[in-house]
Amino acid sequence: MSIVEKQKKEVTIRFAGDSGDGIQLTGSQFTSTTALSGNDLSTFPDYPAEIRAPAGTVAGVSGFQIHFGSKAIYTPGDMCDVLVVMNAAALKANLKFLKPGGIIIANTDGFGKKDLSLAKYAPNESPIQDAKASGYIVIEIDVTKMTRESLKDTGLPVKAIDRSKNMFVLGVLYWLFSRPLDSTIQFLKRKFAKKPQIAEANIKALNDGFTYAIATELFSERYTVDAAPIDPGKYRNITGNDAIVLGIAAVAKNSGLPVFLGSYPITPASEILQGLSSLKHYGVTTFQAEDEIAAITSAIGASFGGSLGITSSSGPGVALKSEAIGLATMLELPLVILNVQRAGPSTGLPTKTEQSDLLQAFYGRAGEAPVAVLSASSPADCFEVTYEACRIAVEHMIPVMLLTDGYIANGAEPWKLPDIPEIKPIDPGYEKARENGQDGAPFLPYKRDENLVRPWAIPGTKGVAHRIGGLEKDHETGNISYDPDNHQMMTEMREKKRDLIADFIPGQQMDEGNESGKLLVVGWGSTYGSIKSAVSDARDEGHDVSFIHLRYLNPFPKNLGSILQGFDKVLVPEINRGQLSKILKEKYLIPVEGFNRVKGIPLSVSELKDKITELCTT
Amino acid sequence: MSIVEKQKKEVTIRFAGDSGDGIQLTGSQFTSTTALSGNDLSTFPDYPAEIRAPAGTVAGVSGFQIHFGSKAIYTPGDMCDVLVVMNAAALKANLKFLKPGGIIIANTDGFGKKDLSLAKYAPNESPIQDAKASGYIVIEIDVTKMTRESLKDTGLPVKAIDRSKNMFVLGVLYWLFSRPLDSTIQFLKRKFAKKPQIAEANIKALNDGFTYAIATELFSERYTVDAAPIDPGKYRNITGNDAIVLGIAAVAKNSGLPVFLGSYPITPASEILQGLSSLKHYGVTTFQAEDEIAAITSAIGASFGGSLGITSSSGPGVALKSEAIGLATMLELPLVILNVQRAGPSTGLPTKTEQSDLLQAFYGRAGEAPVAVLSASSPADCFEVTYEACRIAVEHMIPVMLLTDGYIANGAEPWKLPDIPEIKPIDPGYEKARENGQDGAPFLPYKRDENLVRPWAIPGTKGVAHRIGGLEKDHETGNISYDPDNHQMMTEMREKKRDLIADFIPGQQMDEGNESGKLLVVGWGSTYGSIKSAVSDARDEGHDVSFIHLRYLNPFPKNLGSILQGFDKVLVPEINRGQLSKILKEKYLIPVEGFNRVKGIPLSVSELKDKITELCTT
Amino acid sequence: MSTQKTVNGSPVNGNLQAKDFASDQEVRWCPGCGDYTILKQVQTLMPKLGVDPEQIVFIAGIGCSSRFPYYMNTFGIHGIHGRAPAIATGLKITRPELSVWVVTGDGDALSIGGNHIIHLLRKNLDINVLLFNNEIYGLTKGQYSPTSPQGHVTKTSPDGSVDNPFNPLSLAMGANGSFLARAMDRDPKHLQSMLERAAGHTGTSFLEIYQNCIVFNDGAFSPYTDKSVRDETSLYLEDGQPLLFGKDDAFGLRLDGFRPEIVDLNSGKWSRDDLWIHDERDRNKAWLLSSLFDDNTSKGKLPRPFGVFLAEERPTYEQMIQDQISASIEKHGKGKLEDLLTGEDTWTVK
Amino acid sequence: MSTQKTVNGSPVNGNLQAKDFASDQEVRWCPGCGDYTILKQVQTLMPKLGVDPEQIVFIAGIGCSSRFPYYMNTFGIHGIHGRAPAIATGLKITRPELSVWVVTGDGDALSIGGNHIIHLLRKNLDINVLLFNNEIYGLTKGQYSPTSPQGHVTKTSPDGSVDNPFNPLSLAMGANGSFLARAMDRDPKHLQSMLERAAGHTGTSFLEIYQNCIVFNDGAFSPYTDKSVRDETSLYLEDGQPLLFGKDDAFGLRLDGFRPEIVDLNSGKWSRDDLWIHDERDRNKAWLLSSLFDDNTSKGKLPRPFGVFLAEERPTYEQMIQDQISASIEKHGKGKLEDLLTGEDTWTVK
Ligand SMILES: Cc1ncc(C[n+]2csc(CCOP(=O)(O)OP(=O)(O)O)c2C)c(N)n1
Ligand SMILES: Cc1ncc(C[n+]2csc(CCOP(=O)(O)OP(=O)(O)O)c2C)c(N)n1
Ligand code: SF4
Ligand code: SF4
Ligand SMILES: [Mg+2]
Ligand SMILES: [Mg+2]
Repeated sequence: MSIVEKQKKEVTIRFAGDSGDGIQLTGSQFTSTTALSGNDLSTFPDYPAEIRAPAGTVAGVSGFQIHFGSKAIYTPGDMCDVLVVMNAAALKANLKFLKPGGIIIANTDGFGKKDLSLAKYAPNESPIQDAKASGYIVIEIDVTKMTRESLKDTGLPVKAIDRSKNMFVLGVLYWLFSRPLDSTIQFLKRKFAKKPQIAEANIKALNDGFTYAIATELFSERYTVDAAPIDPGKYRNITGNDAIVLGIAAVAKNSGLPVFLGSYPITPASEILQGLSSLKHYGVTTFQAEDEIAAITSAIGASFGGSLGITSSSGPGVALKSEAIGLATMLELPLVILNVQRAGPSTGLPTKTEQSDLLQAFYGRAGEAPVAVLSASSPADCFEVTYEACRIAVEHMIPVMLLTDGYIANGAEPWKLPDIPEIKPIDPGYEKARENGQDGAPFLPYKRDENLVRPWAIPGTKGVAHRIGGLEKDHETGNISYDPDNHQMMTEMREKKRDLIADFIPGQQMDEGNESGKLLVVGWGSTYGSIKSAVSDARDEGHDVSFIHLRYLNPFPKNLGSILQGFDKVLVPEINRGQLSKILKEKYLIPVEGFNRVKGIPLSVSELKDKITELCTT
Repeated sequence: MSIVEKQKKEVTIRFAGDSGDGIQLTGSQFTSTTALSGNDLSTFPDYPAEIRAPAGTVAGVSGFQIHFGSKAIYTPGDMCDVLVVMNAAALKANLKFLKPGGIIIANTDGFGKKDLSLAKYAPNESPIQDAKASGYIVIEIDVTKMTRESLKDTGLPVKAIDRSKNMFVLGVLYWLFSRPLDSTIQFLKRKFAKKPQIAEANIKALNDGFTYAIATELFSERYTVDAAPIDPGKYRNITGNDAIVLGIAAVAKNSGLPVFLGSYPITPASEILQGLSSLKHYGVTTFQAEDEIAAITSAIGASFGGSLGITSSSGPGVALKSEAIGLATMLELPLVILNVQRAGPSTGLPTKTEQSDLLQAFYGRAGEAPVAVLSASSPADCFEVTYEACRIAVEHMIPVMLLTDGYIANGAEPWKLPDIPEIKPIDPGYEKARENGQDGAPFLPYKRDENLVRPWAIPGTKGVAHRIGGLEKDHETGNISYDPDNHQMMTEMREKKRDLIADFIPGQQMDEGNESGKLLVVGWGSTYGSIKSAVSDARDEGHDVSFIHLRYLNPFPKNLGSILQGFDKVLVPEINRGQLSKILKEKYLIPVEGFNRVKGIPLSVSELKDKITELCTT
Repeated sequence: MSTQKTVNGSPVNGNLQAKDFASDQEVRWCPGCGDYTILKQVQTLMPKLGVDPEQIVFIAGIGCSSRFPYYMNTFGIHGIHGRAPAIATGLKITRPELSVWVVTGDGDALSIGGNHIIHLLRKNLDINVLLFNNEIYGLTKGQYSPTSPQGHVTKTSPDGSVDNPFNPLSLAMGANGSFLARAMDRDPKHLQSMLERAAGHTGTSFLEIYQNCIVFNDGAFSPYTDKSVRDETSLYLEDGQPLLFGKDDAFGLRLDGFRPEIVDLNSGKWSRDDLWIHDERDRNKAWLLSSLFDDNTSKGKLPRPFGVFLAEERPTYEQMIQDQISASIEKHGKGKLEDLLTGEDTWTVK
Repeated sequence: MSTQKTVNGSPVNGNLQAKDFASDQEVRWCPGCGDYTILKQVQTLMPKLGVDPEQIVFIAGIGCSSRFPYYMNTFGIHGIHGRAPAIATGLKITRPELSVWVVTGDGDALSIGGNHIIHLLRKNLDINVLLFNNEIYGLTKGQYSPTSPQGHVTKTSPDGSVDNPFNPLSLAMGANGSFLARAMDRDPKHLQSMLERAAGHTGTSFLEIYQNCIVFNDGAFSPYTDKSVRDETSLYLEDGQPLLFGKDDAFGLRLDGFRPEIVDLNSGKWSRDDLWIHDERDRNKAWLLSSLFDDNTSKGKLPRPFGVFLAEERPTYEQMIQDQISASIEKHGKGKLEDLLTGEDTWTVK
């Protein structure tokens, strides 16, 4: 029987297996090869909960999903076309993600009695048969047997041989999607440079998997996915947390502005502290504090000393920082607060994603304590937004809250490397020393410039010694002032200063569609991919829908109001109960339709598309 | 020359002197006498900053203002008719509060060279002459000399004699306002029961002050203020913090529900912890925790054990409680958070008042963490609102935030004692024990009743042992659940449960005016008095303005929306930058005019009245 | 059969067994984690307390260790990070009759929760604190903790931690703790006896338990747990007994002034009578014991003590509060609401 | 004349004087408050540091004591309650060359700030901590603090506090502090020398200063400050010297094993050679000294020591971080941004 070659515009594959099966590595290798083949892509790892659950159990299943295509790709995909499962638990946990009639590649060796019971299948159940029965195409491979077969002459112990199972499967998939093996082969050589025998074994398993697929005519079809129209340049794959790390390093290195990160580990933000802790030679100093309060206050101390103080955490940790953020608004020092949001409230679902800290970012402090708020829309976007947050904090002497979330923090996508000379350095503009005699006027630490920004006068600078604190201060000298009018004035100043940032950020661009029309979809943060896909699908179907995605949340771009006026309806999709909706309603007094899900997962593109078409057709 | 007797509808007197001059006692005595004479009244103490400043300096001045009349009185008054100053600093600090042409009663002995310089008057200045020149009526009395004269035969040491100066002045004022001396005489006898000689001396000074006023014809006019129409009953004077203390004691005593207060001292909330710490025999246990986080988490622990956990603080302390409030929303245990607001942000102006923690109360937590929010409108109102907050917390198993502020916390007003049998007990409704055999069904800690309230099952109860925590929980068993749909459901439940409280609170009443018309003024919290006065003044002038004052802020009373719809304009006066305005706009999508001042002081009635008339006439 | 004796998972009176105290929740620690042994030992202890499960409350913060309450068929709170001691304090003050346990980790108790722990210790509520010390942040996947040794390479200390670690027992001494003890997951028998002692002590019992995090800090305590070396490196304290260690108790500790020194009992130079005799009531000696904290990887170093360092009776916080309540009722009688509301100064309007 | 030597309040190099370090702000403590003397002594110390005022930073939390920075003509932060040590840590790590001082109170440092203090002490940054201990919350007008004696009647403890107080120096020992000392406002000369010692120590200097709150806790330390009794109640420590106290040093302390005992040197029974000789480097003796903490109101009780309890050199946290930074530059060279952004795995789209 001959194999049908099929062209596909886009494909989603989900790899799933036990934590020990090397799923993440398999996924990242498939990703690199796919990227090299010029496809656009988006990936998402689906780890088990915080800690290792017993092998073979559903709780212990690790997953990796990749969505790639010859067209622009914005999300890892709701459902997958191909599901690779290394054991029964993996099938149990992931079948729900497979499209009807989709392909299952199953390692039959992972479906023994013990595996089935560990996966909590009933003794009489045989999931593979059931899957076939319900119309899925199931490709059964005894991966263990085949791998052992393939490597029997390597002289390696069985344990070592079994570790190559994932490469055998990868080989099969490379054949299925007509992919070259060389990039993975190069990778294996690099990775096991010191253990050539292991390298060889893995490479052989990879090759044999590939040939096995041909020889045994496992599949009736074989697919090709052409390169996507991607703008030229050098690319790498990057997660959101890594992009933040690089963004901060760029600030330190590019601006010669020392950066201090005070942080306390918390899921899903820990990778930021971890990543920066090995960049000492880039001018970044990290401090693992005793708690979140020490983390942020140490950052404030560092900012007082002339470094850019940054603190990173997630919702519960940011809640603990509330009082200190209030202090920072009073001191008017640069400070960046990174909140990698997770599903709340309280401990909530630490490994799941949510956007429900927006109102906390706006209002979660005692008194009138205005801060700037930004958000990142994708893993790669984190680099630029982080740099922006730092710029605003320094140029406007204000705390800036940057919101990302677990989804983009751990998710990865191709990132076009920036042209470094293009990155504008950030000027700390420290107050100059006042030498003896010269300029008798006293230094006024709270005398503001035309943008209401006060000077940054750091210890060690002659003639500018001053004291600041959390008590209300005189509008020029900074001394304690109980004067009623001064308090009124300072309160307005702090607010105005934050609002004036609007003069230093770009106007809002349309992401899809016209400046006016029937429906405008407004998004922020990690939902960009889902919304973008849903909107473009709807537009492909000819619906009159436009889309803007907000990076700057407080202040908003100046032209946001006028854009909103231009539409009959406004739809705001969020992974919360309607927090941006609230803010838009209050600020612009316009009715807003919300599309809100709090399930700890990204918004479903298809669900959202249905909502859009519904609004466009009523 | 004969003295003219004048009738007055209302009078405001401000007593001011050095911290050592016994100003607060003088004020409170004048208050009791005034109350006994049947006037309505409102008072406010104006202490110096947190700690004692040097004697004779402006920073060391202590003040007390009383506003009383034959009509209903709602505020201590913007400006005073009579200013009593015991020294130069007192004049310096308080002249700005005196109405043009008002009366100054000055203790000339407090205006010596030293006093003037301590008060930072220029050496050549003579403030008393200047005051006369600028049209004030100045009554000069060498109080020290007169008091020493009056008590020279008591054989008391001069130091002791001088301590009676305030009584001499009080005598003068009693004459000026045609007041009887007996209540103060009785008080002095009680207070100095153990020191009859001191009692006698003070009483003599009081009498001599009174007669001195007659004899020397100090004044050309004498005033009488008739009794006000006050509904009959037994009254006492009370501050907001004391009223909260009594409200909590009432819950414990009246409901047989043990109350636990976990608190950490902070201005202006400390009196609550202090007051309750001596009510052990009322079933209230207080715990001065190591910090605010321990304060609230200890309260949560107590609530788990079956007590009503309460925690009290002010803005910065409440900010620290944010994370724990999130936990309480997840545990769904009763909890009351008392926030006696002060001027912020950060340390701000600790002794000054503000309403700027409303948005923190609504949104100051990570994730979707709905809590109920109430507010008190006056010192006396604190009693009932506190009881309400406790009722809602227990009956709905939810954290309730109660907002008051420094102004009503320290301010005092007459309070009509409640009829105790009328106070409805709060039923904890603990889950019953499940005895051996009976009812095999497992206990479901998160199975809700029709109001979405879960059972309160406390340790020591057989058959209902269970574990709860901050992780998302299964909607019935309460076990950890990562199920997406369960998280969606529980998130909505927690919100719905809070919103359903609206079914158990009274509808919003009009405080002034019709259900519809040109202008509606909407207030909340401590601004009640100022708004009430401004509105009734405007109405007296025939303006079409109505007034509602919100006690229940989240959820709002069900009929609020329809009331708002009935008016052309809505004005929201607040001591913040427009926080309730934001919420009303977002919720009802109506334009709202704000009247916002953040000067650390109550809203000015006259300013507000001007704003109202402006809106009514345009 | 114990299932017959239980209703809705809550056993009725009568002789309970360890398994009656296991909840229906699947235990979710990594295979081989030291937490399993500790859980088993605690469940084994429970019946000995002689109280019904519903009289027992386990309170934890956040961490792998802090998942503990979910696995106990008693009342329990899985709180927020570091705050378990404060939650427990509020509960114990208001419900003194309950048996209250705090389960916490080295990060939970000594990093974010440091303030609550030291205040609990000084206040001395009758609460049993089980500190699972694995010298790492487990739940967050391997950052160094306040007990990680200096130089420890972790995800957040790629060049080795520069932090000088806490010595938990010394910190607890400084905070005026009344009961201080140390045990380890790998010696369940001794752990069991320490748990009994902790439960028996009236006042805050602080039990540090060395616990192996097999995934992120495997072998942290092998110097004390490896059969090959443990005799030389660990010393078991017995009240009133000399400090002995080594194979067949070949070695002992004596005090030369304030300097503890190792003596060889087979050298003939020293006899047991020369040795340091352990006295659980001596705070100063307890301090010395707690400061036996050198790294024991190299030979000839002072051994690490296990057992009860200090057991001092002192009034509990909740008892003193109860006494004040009774005293105040004695003095004023049960408060009358009317009197309270009326206060001192009232007037009547007709 | 010093005014001529100063520009905008910041003196130029050359011999500075105490008053050059006084800010233009009016000092706002209650008349007679102990804080005044301490302020004066600190200002007197400043010129001896030999650094320009702009190289000095005072950081405080909230409290009467914490107003301190406003009165110093240096850089300063009046932070939030309890967090001064953490603010100072961030500053010192990034600006190791600065002279950093933390001024705090017994509530600020030991109640809400307890966690930050103990972590600062163990990390041993080169920061000087001045703890103004008045055994009360002054700024909030008189509630008991973690150092208030048990039974102390205050606004929040009408029936007497049931809290067993912290012994600040013992707590600091438990937290592994490297420099521990005690002084009092009423002995300015000794206070001055203690301030010098604190400033001189490399590492975290923890100086507890008994400070009289004349308004809310007057006389809290009179047992050690009243001329009539102080000779019998306070003992001044001198490195290498025997522990002497009493009028004309009539009494001494000797150690019988671990029990300190008072001996009468005039009894003829004991001579100075029998006495406990102070050794600032001996942690264990320092512990014993810190535990001399009985109430001294009654006679025959052990005296309260003043002076330097412990002075131990140990690498500072910021130095170790600096070393790691240099090492990492050694190893990788100054990082190239391009390399970092590129990472390991890239591809090019044409
Ligand atoms: C407020 C807050 N900050 C941080 C975290 C993240 N976090 C959870 S557990 C933990 C540390 C766990 O270490 P440990 O207490 O030693 O427990 P272990 O997992 O080692 O048993 C951290 C940092 C959190 N859940 N909440
Ligand atoms: C977060 C927070 N909680 C509480 C307070 C109120 N407060 C200010 S100072 C203080 C205690 C002061 O005592 P201490 O530290 O001993 O300083 P002292 O006034 O005695 O010098 C308290 C409770 C605050 N300002 N901030
Ligand atoms: S991570 Fe470590 S401590 Fe946590 S469960 Fe796994 S082995 Fe145990
Ligand atoms: S309250 Fe006490 S500590 Fe504060 S300034 Fe006054 S005397 Fe000093
Ligand atoms: Mg740990
Ligand atoms: Mg104090």
